[in-house]
Amino acid sequence: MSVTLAQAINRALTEAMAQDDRVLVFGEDVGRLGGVFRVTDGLQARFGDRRCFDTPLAESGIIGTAIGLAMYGYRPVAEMQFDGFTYPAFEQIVSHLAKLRNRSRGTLRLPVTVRIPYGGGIGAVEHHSESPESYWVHTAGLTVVTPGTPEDGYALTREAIASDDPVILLEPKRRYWMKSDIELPVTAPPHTSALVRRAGEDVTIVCYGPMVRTALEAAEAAAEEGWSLEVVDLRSLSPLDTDTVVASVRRTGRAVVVHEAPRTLGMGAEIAARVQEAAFYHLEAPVLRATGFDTPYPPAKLESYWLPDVDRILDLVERAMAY
Amino acid sequence: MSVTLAQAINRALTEAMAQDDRVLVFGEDVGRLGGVFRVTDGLQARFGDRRCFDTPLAESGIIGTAIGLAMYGYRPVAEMQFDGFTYPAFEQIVSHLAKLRNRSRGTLRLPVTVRIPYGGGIGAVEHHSESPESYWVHTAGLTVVTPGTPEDGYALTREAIASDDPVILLEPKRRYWMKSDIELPVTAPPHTSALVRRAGEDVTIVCYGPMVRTALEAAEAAAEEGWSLEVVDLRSLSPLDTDTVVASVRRTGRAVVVHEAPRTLGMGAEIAARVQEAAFYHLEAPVLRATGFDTPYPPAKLESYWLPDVDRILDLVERAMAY
Amino acid sequence: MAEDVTAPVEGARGDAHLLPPAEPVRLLAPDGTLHEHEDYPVELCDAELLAIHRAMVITRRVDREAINLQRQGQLGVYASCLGQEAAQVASTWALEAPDWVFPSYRELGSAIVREVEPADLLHLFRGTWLSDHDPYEHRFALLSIPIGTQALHATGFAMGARFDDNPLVTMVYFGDGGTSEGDTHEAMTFAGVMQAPVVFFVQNNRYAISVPLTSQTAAPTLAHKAVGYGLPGLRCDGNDPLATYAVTRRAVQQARSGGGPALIEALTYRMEAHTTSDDPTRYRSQEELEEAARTDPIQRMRNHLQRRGLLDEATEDGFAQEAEEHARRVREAIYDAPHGDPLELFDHVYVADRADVAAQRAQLQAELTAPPEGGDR
Amino acid sequence: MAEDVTAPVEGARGDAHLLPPAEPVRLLAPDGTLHEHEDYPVELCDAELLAIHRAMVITRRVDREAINLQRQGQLGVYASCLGQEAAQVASTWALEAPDWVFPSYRELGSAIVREVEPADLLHLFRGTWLSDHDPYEHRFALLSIPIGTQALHATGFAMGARFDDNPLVTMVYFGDGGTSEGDTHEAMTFAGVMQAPVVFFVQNNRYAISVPLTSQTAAPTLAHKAVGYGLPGLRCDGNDPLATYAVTRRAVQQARSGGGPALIEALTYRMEAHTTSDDPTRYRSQEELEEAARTDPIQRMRNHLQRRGLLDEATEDGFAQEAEEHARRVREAIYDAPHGDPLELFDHVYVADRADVAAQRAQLQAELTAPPEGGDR
Ligand SMILES: Cc1ncc(C[n+]2csc(CCOP(=O)(O)OP(=O)(O)O)c2C)c(N)n1
Ligand SMILES: Cc1ncc(C[n+]2csc(CCOP(=O)(O)OP(=O)(O)O)c2C)c(N)n1
Ligand SMILES: [Mg+2]
Ligand SMILES: [Mg+2]
Repeated sequence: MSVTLAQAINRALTEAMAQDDRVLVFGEDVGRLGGVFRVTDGLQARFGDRRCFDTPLAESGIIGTAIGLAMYGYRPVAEMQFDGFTYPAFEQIVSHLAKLRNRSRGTLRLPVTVRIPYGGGIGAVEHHSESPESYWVHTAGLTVVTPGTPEDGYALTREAIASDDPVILLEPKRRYWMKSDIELPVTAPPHTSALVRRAGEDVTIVCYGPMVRTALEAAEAAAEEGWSLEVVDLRSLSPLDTDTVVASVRRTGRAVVVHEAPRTLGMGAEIAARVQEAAFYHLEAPVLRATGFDTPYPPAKLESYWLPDVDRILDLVERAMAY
Repeated sequence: MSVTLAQAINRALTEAMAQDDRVLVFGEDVGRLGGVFRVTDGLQARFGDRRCFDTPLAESGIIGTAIGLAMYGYRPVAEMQFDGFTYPAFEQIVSHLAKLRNRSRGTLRLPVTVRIPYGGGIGAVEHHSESPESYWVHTAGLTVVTPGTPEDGYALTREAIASDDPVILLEPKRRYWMKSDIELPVTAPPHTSALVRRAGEDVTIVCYGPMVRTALEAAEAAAEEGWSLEVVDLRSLSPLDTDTVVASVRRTGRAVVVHEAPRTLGMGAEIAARVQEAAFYHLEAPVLRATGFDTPYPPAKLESYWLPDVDRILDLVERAMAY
Repeated sequence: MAEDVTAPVEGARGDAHLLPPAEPVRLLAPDGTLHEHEDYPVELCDAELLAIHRAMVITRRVDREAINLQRQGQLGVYASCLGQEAAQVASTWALEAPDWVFPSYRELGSAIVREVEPADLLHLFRGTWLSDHDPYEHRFALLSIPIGTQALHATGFAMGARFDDNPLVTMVYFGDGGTSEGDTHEAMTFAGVMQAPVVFFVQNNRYAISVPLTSQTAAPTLAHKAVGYGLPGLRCDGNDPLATYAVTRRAVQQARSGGGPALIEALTYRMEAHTTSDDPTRYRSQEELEEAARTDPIQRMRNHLQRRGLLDEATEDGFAQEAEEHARRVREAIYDAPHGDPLELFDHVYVADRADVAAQRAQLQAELTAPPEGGDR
Repeated sequence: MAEDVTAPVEGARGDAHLLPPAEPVRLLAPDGTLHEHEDYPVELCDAELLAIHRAMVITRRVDREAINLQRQGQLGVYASCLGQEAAQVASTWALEAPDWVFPSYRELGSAIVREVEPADLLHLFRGTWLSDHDPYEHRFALLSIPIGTQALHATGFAMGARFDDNPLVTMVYFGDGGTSEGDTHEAMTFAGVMQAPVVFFVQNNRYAISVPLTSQTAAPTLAHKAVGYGLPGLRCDGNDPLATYAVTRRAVQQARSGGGPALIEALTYRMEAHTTSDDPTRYRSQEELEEAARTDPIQRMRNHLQRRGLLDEATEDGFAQEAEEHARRVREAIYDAPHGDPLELFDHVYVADRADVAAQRAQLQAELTAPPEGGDR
């Protein structure tokens, strides 16, 4: 059947709550309103306001109480309404959510899922289009995943809730309405390893989240120009499935990493560093990065110039091929 | 005369306050106590408690009011008592301090200096040995600098306070007591370009802050083993003086980046990504990284195993030379 | 002797005066009759009374225009202030020219009083740029979207004024939901300790998007929060322009005269959706809306002015025409307004010239001049 | 009708009961005489009274041992609770076994009551590991260093208990400085709204390192902060174990019986430096210290027990011996305690097995077995 990414995540939340009454969903406007993107639609009506509830407007409070609830024995799914509003919760995420288990020598488990609609492309006002993944991936103790398709949206949500480690679930908001025909529930192998979404010979395109679709479009366009692109969807940013990426680059000899986040210390930096180390003799060109710029996220009318698109990817493919 | 890093920064603060009465110094315990590291010692006694004052225990409040004071026309120097306690101020730093000037289309200037004692090696308890530089360097709008010597401590502090952009001044706390013979005041040239602290032919060691001294010791040890290391002190992490680093690597053909911060998305990732792109044909070995591990900062008794040291650097030098 | 450690701490005082009045101050009945209050005199001449009414009328018209522009795809989103005109206009009116306003994202009424070109604010919602007015010219800070954060900026600015022996006052606006954020707490904490001349003005419009006030606090009222900071907590009927003015004026004068900061809770109601993207039918009833409509601040002011014989038809029509004029200007400025130069994205990030910024600027420039995709690469 | 919008908000109630009492509750005079208080009965049998005294005596001795160990280089740093024994021991005594304690970094006295091996806590200060006791076994959470953050964990845990219809109560400790942090505010906000069974216990020891209370708030007392969250604000002489017990007991029982959270301000004094790294002579006078010494909680309890004829020399000596025994155990456990296995750094970061963690673990393993520097590479 045909479902959108938002519907797939909603379905995953519904089933997780139905199967395990320790699963709680809370955040700002997630209850009665069903979330500003309707991802939690129907949960309060079905499970009541002890299982799905609205919190005060305080993000550090949402994560901090989620930690306490997890210590008690619940499996909290906390929503941060938008990427830019995770920042007030930064200390609770970095100093506690990520570190408490290690601090406790393994006696504490924090099965907390933090849902974050992220990224740009929806013409929003400032603070609603951030790509904060580097902040989380640099922080040891967090698992960071992001779906590029409705199917992965469902599977990664179920896996995040089932995980005994805290998981940052980055939901590409501009793809919430992207549809695909899938069979739910998705069973099958864990989705935390990278996936080759399209095979190719000339250049490996490494992407994730909102850029998976863009990369596949670029691969189509490149084909017309005679370039064969292999598209690798990371799906998990921490841990990072370096093996799949390196195996692909060893074949193609070239790589372009694509992400919305600003270039400096974006995921492209880490992937370039790992690939040049692990595939040093296989590289025929440096690993290149098609990313957002090192500026604050732009106003809506200018975001299309800022965000990586097919052209920016193809420019770098061309540069890589020119080596 | 012989001064420690702490004294050099104290001297820079004193002179800046004496020369410009719009310079304010505030934070937790910076007044009467003179700061937990005594870096602000004597400022309140000399300039009074309107120029140097203790704040409530609230880091977001410290940065948020610094922004308001800067809008009014002051040049605030705000102290975050320790690296790990910058996290509660993350939203004010990332969403406002870094972005307000851009948001205002250039009408607002925020000449705010945020002083942060950072890094490990002093046997402290948790949260007092963090290396948060990646969080700031990934955030467009911030200037991020860190001294490796008392002389640079003085100069970078003066330059930070003089800057009309917000500056994150990362002070390597384990080097506060490091002495050197210098003439103060230090006059120009600007210290935001990288500096070759030791010339060499075989491998370029890229370092900054607390690791400058360690890298120089490694160069000494390497010399005995017949390897000639060139040591580049970045001094400024944003902007990053890529040219100086690349010029060095083009000569040596090999590079090892050293920092305390965890490896994944640490500065080493960005430097590796830039160097492999800018010096692709000059590299005889991949850019390697001698860093802290991707774990929470360890307890005091284990930090020596975690922190990069001469041996870890030499291991990677050896690996680089083996290519 | 031994008592001292446990004796009330230094600087402590009796706390009775800290408690907010049981009832919000209201001076105007819905029918416009004035009930004077000795503690809250309304020191406004006839011209000012009319000017306040005028500003509210203009605010409502521009607000409607903004909603229309959004419906026509000219704005990405818009946060209406319908029903909150008195709370905004009358409170900002209580300031003097040198004073500063630190708004959230909903204070169109305050902007009108500060003579900020409304279109300049709407450019934010259109996405032309992130802001488009000079805060120093109007002493009106940039709209602030992260909830509660601007309270600290207003407090720091006021601390600066005090250090500088400058008699200006700052006023910061936030909502009922905003009182839950840690930053709001830290702002009132700093303001109390530093005795900064800042007035914290909460528009309690009963909702934070869909979340009602009962989910934000268990306190009897938001004004009660003042007690924990050593601030006076005041309350007013935020749909009563005269009460709002008188209460705010008192707090502003106290702050200016060195009496320290204050917290004001203005009780009002958000008549429109949270923003144009919101669907309020999911969380509030038609009855509630109709009931709230009966307390409309503009009608109440109109009734009052007519009772006093200050508002004849000609004047009313004049205001209406001015309002139309404002709406027309807004429409002209916003409708199909050009996007601006993408290269400007690199112009304001830093004061300093940076090679890395220049390099990325050059990249975009090259992309802009590159042949269209599919063209010859 | 039109009144409704501006009428007191839903759930509002009269606020008189929210104001803290003008004077902190004190039951024991410094000379140990008991002055009963009808609202705060001391329901403690003789055995319990002695047990509280015993715990305070042990706490003080272990505290001194920890300071000695730090002086001898066996601990990196240590935060003494000298003078705060009653505030900690008597308040924790008011809990039942299933209840949870969420400490900051200074609550040795609470740990003693919860029978946490003191040495296990001291390993944190030695740097052997980041913690070393099982929080579930003792219902005593890990020490929390980032100020104020643990208040949210205690609140979330209490929310969980309430959702689960579990009658347990949580108690969180923080200091006067901790009341300024945004997290403390958000915790009390959540607790009030969710009616979570959590007791916020502030030890007002007059300083945040060098910063006096007057720089933390302009509120008359810290208990006044409760008003802004709809919580009862209670105050007690924190150097009076009986008053501390009675006041805390009342709050705990109210929370357990569904009456919601409470905030308690215990007035005490930090007799030692902030930590062993601190130099208090820079910010407080010898006179102030001597004056505070006169309110010593242990001496006060001793006087009281002797008046009641409960404490003969034999018993007192018994406690002293037990205290020495504790000190000896601590010393044995800490002195030259081995560092532990560096490879453990990789064992607890994630529940899941991760290849990246394994790879870095292998790197360290190789480094550990590598020949010493200068050796054959
Ligand atoms: C820190 C932060 N968290 C969440 C949001 C998303 N958000 C925008 S408005 C809003 C509700 C604000 O309610 P209130 O403070 O009462 O102001 P009102 O909109 O009613 O004027 C929320 C949750 C935000 N802008 N900032
Ligand atoms: C978020 C944060 N900021 C700063 C610090 C550094 N610090 C440690 S203790 C302390 C003072 C705490 O004072 P108080 O809350 O009164 O507790 P006390 O130490 O007096 O028991 C400070 C500033 C910290 N641990 N956490
Ligand atoms: Mg509201
Ligand atoms: Mg204290």
